[in-house]
Amino acid sequence: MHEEVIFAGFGGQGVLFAGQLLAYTALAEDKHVTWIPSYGPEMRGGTANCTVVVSDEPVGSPVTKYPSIVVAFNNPSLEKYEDEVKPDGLLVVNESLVIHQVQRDDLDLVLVPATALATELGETRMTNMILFGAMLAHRPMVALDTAEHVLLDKLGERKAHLHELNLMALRKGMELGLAQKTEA
Amino acid sequence: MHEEVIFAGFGGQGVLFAGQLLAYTALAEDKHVTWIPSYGPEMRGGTANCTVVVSDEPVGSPVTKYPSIVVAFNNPSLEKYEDEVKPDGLLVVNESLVIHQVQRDDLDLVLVPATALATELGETRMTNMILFGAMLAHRPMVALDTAEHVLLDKLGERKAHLHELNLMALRKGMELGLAQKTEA
Amino acid sequence: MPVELMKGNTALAEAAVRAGVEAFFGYPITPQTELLEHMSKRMPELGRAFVQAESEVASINMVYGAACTGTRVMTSSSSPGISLMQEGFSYIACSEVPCVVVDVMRGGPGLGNIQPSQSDYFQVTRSAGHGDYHAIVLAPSSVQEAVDLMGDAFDLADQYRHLVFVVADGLLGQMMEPAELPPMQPLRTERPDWALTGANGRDPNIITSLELSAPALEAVNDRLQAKLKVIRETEQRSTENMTKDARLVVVGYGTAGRIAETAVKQARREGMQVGLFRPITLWPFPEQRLSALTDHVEALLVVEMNAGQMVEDVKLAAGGQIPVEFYGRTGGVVPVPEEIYDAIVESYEKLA
Amino acid sequence: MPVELMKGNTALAEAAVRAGVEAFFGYPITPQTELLEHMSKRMPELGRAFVQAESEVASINMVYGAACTGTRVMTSSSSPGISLMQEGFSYIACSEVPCVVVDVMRGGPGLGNIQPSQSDYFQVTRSAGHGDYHAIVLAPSSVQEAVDLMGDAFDLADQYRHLVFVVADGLLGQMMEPAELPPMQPLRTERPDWALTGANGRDPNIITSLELSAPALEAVNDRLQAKLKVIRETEQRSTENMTKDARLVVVGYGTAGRIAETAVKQARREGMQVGLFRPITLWPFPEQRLSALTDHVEALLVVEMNAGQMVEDVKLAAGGQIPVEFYGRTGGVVPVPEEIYDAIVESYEKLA
Amino acid sequence: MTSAVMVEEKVVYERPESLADVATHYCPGCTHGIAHRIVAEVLDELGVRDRTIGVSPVGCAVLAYKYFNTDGAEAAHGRAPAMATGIKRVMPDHVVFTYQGDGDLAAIGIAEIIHAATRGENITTIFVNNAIYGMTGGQMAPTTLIGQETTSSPGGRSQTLTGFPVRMAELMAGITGSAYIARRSLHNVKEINTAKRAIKTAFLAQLNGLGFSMVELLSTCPTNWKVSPAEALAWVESDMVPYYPLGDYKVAEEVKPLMKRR
Amino acid sequence: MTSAVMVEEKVVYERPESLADVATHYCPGCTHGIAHRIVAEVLDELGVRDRTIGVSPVGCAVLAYKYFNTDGAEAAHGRAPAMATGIKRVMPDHVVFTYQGDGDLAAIGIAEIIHAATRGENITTIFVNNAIYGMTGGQMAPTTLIGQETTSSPGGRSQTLTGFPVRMAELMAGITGSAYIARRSLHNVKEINTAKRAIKTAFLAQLNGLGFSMVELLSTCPTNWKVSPAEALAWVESDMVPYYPLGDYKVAEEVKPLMKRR
Amino acid sequence: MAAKGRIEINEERCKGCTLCALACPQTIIEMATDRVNAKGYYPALLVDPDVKCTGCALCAVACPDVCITVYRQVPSKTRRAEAAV
Amino acid sequence: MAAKGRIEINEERCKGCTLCALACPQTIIEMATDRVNAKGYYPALLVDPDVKCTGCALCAVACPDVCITVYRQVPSKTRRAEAAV
Ligand SMILES: Cc1ncc(C[n+]2csc(CCOP(=O)(O)OP(=O)(O)O)c2C)c(N)n1
Ligand SMILES: Cc1ncc(C[n+]2csc(CCOP(=O)(O)OP(=O)(O)O)c2C)c(N)n1
Ligand code: SF4
Ligand code: SF4
Ligand code: SF4
Ligand code: SF4
Ligand code: SF4
Ligand code: SF4
Ligand SMILES: [Mg+2]
Ligand SMILES: [Mg+2]
Repeated sequence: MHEEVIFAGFGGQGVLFAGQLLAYTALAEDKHVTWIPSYGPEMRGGTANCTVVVSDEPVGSPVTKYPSIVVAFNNPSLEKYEDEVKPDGLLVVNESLVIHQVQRDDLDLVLVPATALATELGETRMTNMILFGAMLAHRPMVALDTAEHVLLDKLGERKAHLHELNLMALRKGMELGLAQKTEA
Repeated sequence: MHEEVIFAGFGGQGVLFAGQLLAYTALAEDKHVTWIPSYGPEMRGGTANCTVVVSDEPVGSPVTKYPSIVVAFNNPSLEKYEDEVKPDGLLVVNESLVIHQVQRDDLDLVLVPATALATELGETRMTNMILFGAMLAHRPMVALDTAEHVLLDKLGERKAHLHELNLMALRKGMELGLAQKTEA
Repeated sequence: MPVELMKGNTALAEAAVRAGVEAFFGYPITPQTELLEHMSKRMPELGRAFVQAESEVASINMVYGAACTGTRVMTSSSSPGISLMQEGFSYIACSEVPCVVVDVMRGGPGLGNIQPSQSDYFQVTRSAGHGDYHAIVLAPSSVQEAVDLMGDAFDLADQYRHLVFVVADGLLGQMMEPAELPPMQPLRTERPDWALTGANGRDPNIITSLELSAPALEAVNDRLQAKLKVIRETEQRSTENMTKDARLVVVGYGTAGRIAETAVKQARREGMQVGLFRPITLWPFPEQRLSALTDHVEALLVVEMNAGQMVEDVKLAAGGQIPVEFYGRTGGVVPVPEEIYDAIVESYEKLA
Repeated sequence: MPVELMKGNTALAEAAVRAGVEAFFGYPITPQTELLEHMSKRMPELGRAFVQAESEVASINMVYGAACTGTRVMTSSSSPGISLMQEGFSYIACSEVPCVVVDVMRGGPGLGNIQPSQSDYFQVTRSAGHGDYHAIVLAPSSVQEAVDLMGDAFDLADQYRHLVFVVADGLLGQMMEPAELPPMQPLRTERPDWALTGANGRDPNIITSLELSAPALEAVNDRLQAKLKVIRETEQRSTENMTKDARLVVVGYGTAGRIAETAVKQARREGMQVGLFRPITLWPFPEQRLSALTDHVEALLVVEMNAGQMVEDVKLAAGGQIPVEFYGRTGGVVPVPEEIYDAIVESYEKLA
Repeated sequence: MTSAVMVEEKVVYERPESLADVATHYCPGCTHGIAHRIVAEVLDELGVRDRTIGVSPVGCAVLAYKYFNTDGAEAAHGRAPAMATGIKRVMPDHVVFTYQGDGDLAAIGIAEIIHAATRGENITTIFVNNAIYGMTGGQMAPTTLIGQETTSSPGGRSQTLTGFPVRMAELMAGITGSAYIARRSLHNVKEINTAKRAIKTAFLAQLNGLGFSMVELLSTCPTNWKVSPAEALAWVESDMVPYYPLGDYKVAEEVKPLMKRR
Repeated sequence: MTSAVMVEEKVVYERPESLADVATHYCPGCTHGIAHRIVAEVLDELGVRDRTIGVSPVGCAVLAYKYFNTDGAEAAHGRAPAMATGIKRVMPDHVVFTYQGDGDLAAIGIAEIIHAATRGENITTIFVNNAIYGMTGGQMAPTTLIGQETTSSPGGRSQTLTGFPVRMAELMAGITGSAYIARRSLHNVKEINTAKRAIKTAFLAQLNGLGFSMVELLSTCPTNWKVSPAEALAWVESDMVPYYPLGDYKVAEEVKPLMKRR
Repeated sequence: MAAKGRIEINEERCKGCTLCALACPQTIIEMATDRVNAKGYYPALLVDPDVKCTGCALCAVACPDVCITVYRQVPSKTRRAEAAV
Repeated sequence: MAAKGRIEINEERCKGCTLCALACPQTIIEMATDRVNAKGYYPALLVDPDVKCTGCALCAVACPDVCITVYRQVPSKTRRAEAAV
């Protein structure tokens, strides 16, 4: 197993955390893993991306030109990365915030109205967990179980009130992802 | 002709000027020449040395380990340079300020009580010209005539009152030098 | 110690803490800022010294001062900041006080950008400042290696009373990767006998880089060069992969080295006899090992995140025996394995 | 113009004045002080700009500013001061503004002393600052050549919009020697179109070394490297003496080169087939000519007033074809012809 | 009274010509944008845009040269005053200004700014004090207030370990070569207008060859202060102004008439 | 009244222990030597020689580490306060002082001295202002007086081209972190004694952990001023003191009792 | 009676910082809640412009991003208006 | 009556700067004219020491080169003198 995942979206959408969750989970499962943010201009700014490489082998390059998985949190990210995904790769899209129509037909495409669902759940910030779940449904690089465990651990006591919500979002994403998988 | 001359003494004895006079005179006679002070510690200090190389050929090294001529203005300089003078080289010593006994017998040695004579002339600062003259007597690298000409030129109008005295000192040195030459 | 997921910058910082660093002086600059930030928290909480200096010039001179007292001390910065420290480095090297400097290199020249780069190679390996000397330069290629080399850096600094660089690039600094930290070392309580500790019951100690007379300064240089010779002979480090039967060997350090490894493996899968040589010490450059390789290797391909700097050392080590090719990216562009693979194929096809 | 007896430092200054330098910014440091002092008198009296800056860091950034306006501008310093200018150099090189820097090298590392040295070779030729670039480096060996190269330095700077060093050492700076000055050049009245002159009737001009995106900064680097390639191919300069039938060639620049010449002549007198190769450009290093010499020359002997820096370039140029020996003095010790002669004899005796 | 009078619509506020018509990279609510705008307005009012050269700092305003519609240069961190000196000495008839943050001016660049003033360098400095290193992600600046949390003073700035926040306007006012030194704030419209007047005085001092002028502007960094833009303005007023009092700190005699003229 | 009283001879003045028994390289009549001696006397009186670390500057006092009978380090030009900071932070119980000239402290090193004071660094600085760069042969310093001839201000320092001499004591006094800032002179015995008392206060401030202290000493450079040592003293009194008034510029509350105690 | 004004907000430049709203004495500026611009910000909107805006320009002065152009109705000076034709 | 004193000048260290002479209220220090020390300086000399020197130490305080040691005659405290034996 060797996956090169790019999470991409606006700042504030929990993009980096989604990537870190994957990285920590991979570590918990004793996999080789790297996480790296694309740290842009020195100043604050619009976009937030990170790349996670999960592998059974030691990771050579922590960056990639042709990711095997892209999780696009918004429209600009989708536009930027659609063409880069490896053939037969996975493209997870936050349907709520995109207008761009995906052109490629050689991909495993998952469309999730994550922000809308998250808002329904009462917390827009759950967008990232929903997308994460959907991704995992299609590429079970790590077990949902481990991810949940790590998630609660990372949220910690201080965010105990958000534990349940996060888990719900994660599972919801998984569910939606699986649903689309059967369809595809 | 190729002479490597070191003038050495205390600061304030006109050591550097003596060297420059030789350099300017050599230039006036279209010889190749370099002049370089041994610029010591960045701070003011006791000793002042310079090296002048006069040659019919382009000058390679402007510094020398084994000078062909040393003009020692004081005792420490004599002590420092006695051993360095090339065999058969010239050693001009300001007798007034040295106690050290010259050991070498393979040198052309000229002892001039320059400071005493200069004081007699009414201006201790003429020490350098006396020694210069003595040197020239033994190593006529340049013509006395040219040297006198250059000397007046360098002193300039501003020091017109010193013209005569300088010339006197120069000639006195020459005279003493020649005298010793005949003896030797 | 458990394996943790750590950012390179933070790992470097914490590794230094555990190696017993007693003082950190630094100035913020991306992409090394997390290192300084980690120190700003850890050092005071351990009762050790942390000062955010007014500039890199001040940082390195604070380091110089603290180093004179024989304590373990460090700073960290990135390329423009490293430029500002050049005078300080030169003083430190001449005075023979030990210290460690981390350079998380970024795109240059000038203000450039904050993307990963290796374009300070010349600056750190040749003479980081005026005068004749080389600093010891260690180049990790993973977070774990960064942690390990950080400890070594302090040991080497102490052993040789010398300036030691640990050079990373923005990628290694910003990347999170699992690594195991060493246990916390107790702080040294003894000070070396040359250190400034107050002339109590002994003659005054003096730390200086001034020698007014040329012969005296030459003696200082001779001592320094003799020390460097020992280091050059004993401290060369590198690692190799699949070089035994390799016809082409890729030479890369740090991030470029690890990315090249992926490309090399790919090439092996395609049946090419390719290997990887990764210098760990950039100075002393591992010329002994590399030049030994030229016995059976037919060509070298140097991969750097710059316009070609280490390639000179590789050429010097190869001594004209075999061709040395170069592939580099500049301005903060990180080469991906695919393009290094292409460069490998190109070089490989040229082999007789 | 009549031949005058001039101190190297003063000659460098006056040559710059005659080449039309419009602004001088500098900070005192021995052994280059007379250069600054001459400027402090001449520039104001000609109505040009002279500022004694608060530091070398400020000097080079003042130079940078004035250079942005397309005027001829310079600074001068010595080794520790050159170290402090590294960041500025890197900005200037990346921004491609022309300027000239004189380095009258002194003994190092650290504060060292003020005696003559050539130990900034790496610092000026490799990358004077972080990032990928080389400055053009000119190394005169006599006062006359210093005068001539000073004019060339400004022309090269303008032609390539690049940073140009003129490197001397304390000996050349302090020495008086006859030289002929060029006539006074009129000041340029036109400004290049990239210069900052006010956005009057045109779009704003901008001078920067910042490119936030890696590909954009790589494009800047590509442009810079392309320019450097042209310089490398067209601007190599050196001079030779008695190399035609030479079995051993001594390689030395600046003061070391001229002293070596005396030794070489001596060796010839003793019947040895020895020649002298004196690089005038240190970067680009005159590798074309030198490597051509390896066709018939059997060995090279590098003489430097340092612990061995140019010797790397000589080795690279020799490409392993013939042995390269080294003789160096450090700490401000100036080698005398006699000892270089001895080194020649030693190398010569090794010839097959 | 119902209008038989004709009315026409007049533009009472629009983008100044000296400000390029591009989006800035500043965070929402960051008052760097306001500082830019009022400087541009002053350049417009003085009619000097086409002979002005701006020098940008290293800091969040690093791209200021793209935002001002004038010739511009990007200085090394802290060295803008040196660069401006270089420019001004060869272009004495041009208007030269630096735009600098508190890290840039009060930390690494304090030598250059003090010596520019000491020399009486005839340039103008706009000094944006936001009590933090914005660009590098919120580390402590020399101007960070005691107790203020930053990424390099995690428990809040400690006086014991780091000393006191430096008051630059006061320090610069003590230098003989300075002609006009003032501190203003950007935390509300009234202060913005006062700030603009000070900036105009500063440039007028330069145009009249009176020497060094500097206006310190208290500014926000909502991102690194980790508050909303509105809260940031409030914090300037409640916490910064008391430690950094607003006012004119140095007004050379020859500058006074320039202040009245407006 | 003719003495049946026994008399014995007492040494009333001899070399202080903190001053090494070696000849200095200073020029005849240079008051650097006096500054050294009174610092050494204070170290003796305070009994701290064996836990003192001195930091020498680049300048004529570059070899000060050889003259003080204490541990010592040689800093890079202007960076003594940074170096001293590094030392003090790891050796908080030691007495750390810098000895710096006006080129060193007021030109290239102004950032380091100001920030040492700003941080309230608990060190002492002896600042020897001789209005010139002595070591490099007499160039203009930031403290050179208007009209003063130097090798880099050949017609006399011009205010138009170079601005005004910087008054460091005044400048440093404005910094909150400084505990004791004074200016004294060495031009006669009375002033030398006053200077010594100020130096003692400065070190006492450090010993009591009160923060940064600095004593500026007006000093001579007969060599580069091109006058005799005696004329040099007279010039200090006639020309320097009026521009650089003597006195205490900053005395923190906690420092006051230390001044009385002597 | 207060002067009558109008503002135009460049929504694409707007970063939704709320400072204009804070500055408006008429409190007639609000942030959109239903849409974001291309940069992802909720832009400022003029609420009820015809009634209350006085064209005082305080909002424009407060805006860090120069998004606001302000217009005010003034009695037309006929001469000038004609001359302008 | 003024106290009675005496000074010793380290002639080899003396640089002949005259500052001690300038400082001496008794004007009893002069520069040698007949000899230079090893460094080439005319050293300071105490003229007529037995008569006028008060041991005030002003010369020593003024000397930049710490060449002067000053002694003063004081009434001996017999006790202490004895103890010292
Ligand atoms: C020599 C150097 N050191 C450090 C940096 C990193 N750096 C960039 S901006 C900055 C601080 C900016 O803070 P400030 O001047 O207050 O501006 P702000 O971003 O707050 O507007 C620093 C330290 C650099 N680019 N160059
Ligand atoms: C970086 C650097 N720049 C310049 C110099 C040269 N330099 C040595 S001493 C000095 C000035 C000394 O003047 P000051 O500090 O006033 O001391 P003084 O000699 O007058 O006591 C300078 C510029 C140097 N050694 N290092
Ligand atoms: S980081 Fe702070 S100073 Fe920088 S643009 Fe954002 S809010 Fe403004
Ligand atoms: S040059 Fe001046 S400051 Fe230096 S030792 Fe001589 S008199 Fe003193
Ligand atoms: S012009 Fe005045 S009233 Fe109109 S929206 Fe702006 S602030 Fe409000
Ligand atoms: S102040 Fe400007 S940027 Fe902020 S919300 Fe209003 S219009 Fe938008
Ligand atoms: S001790 Fe007093 S009286 Fe005696 S020589 Fe010295 S100054 Fe003169
Ligand atoms: S003051 Fe000291 S050095 Fe000067 S003349 Fe007197 S004894 Fe000699
Ligand atoms: Mg700031
Ligand atoms: Mg001085």
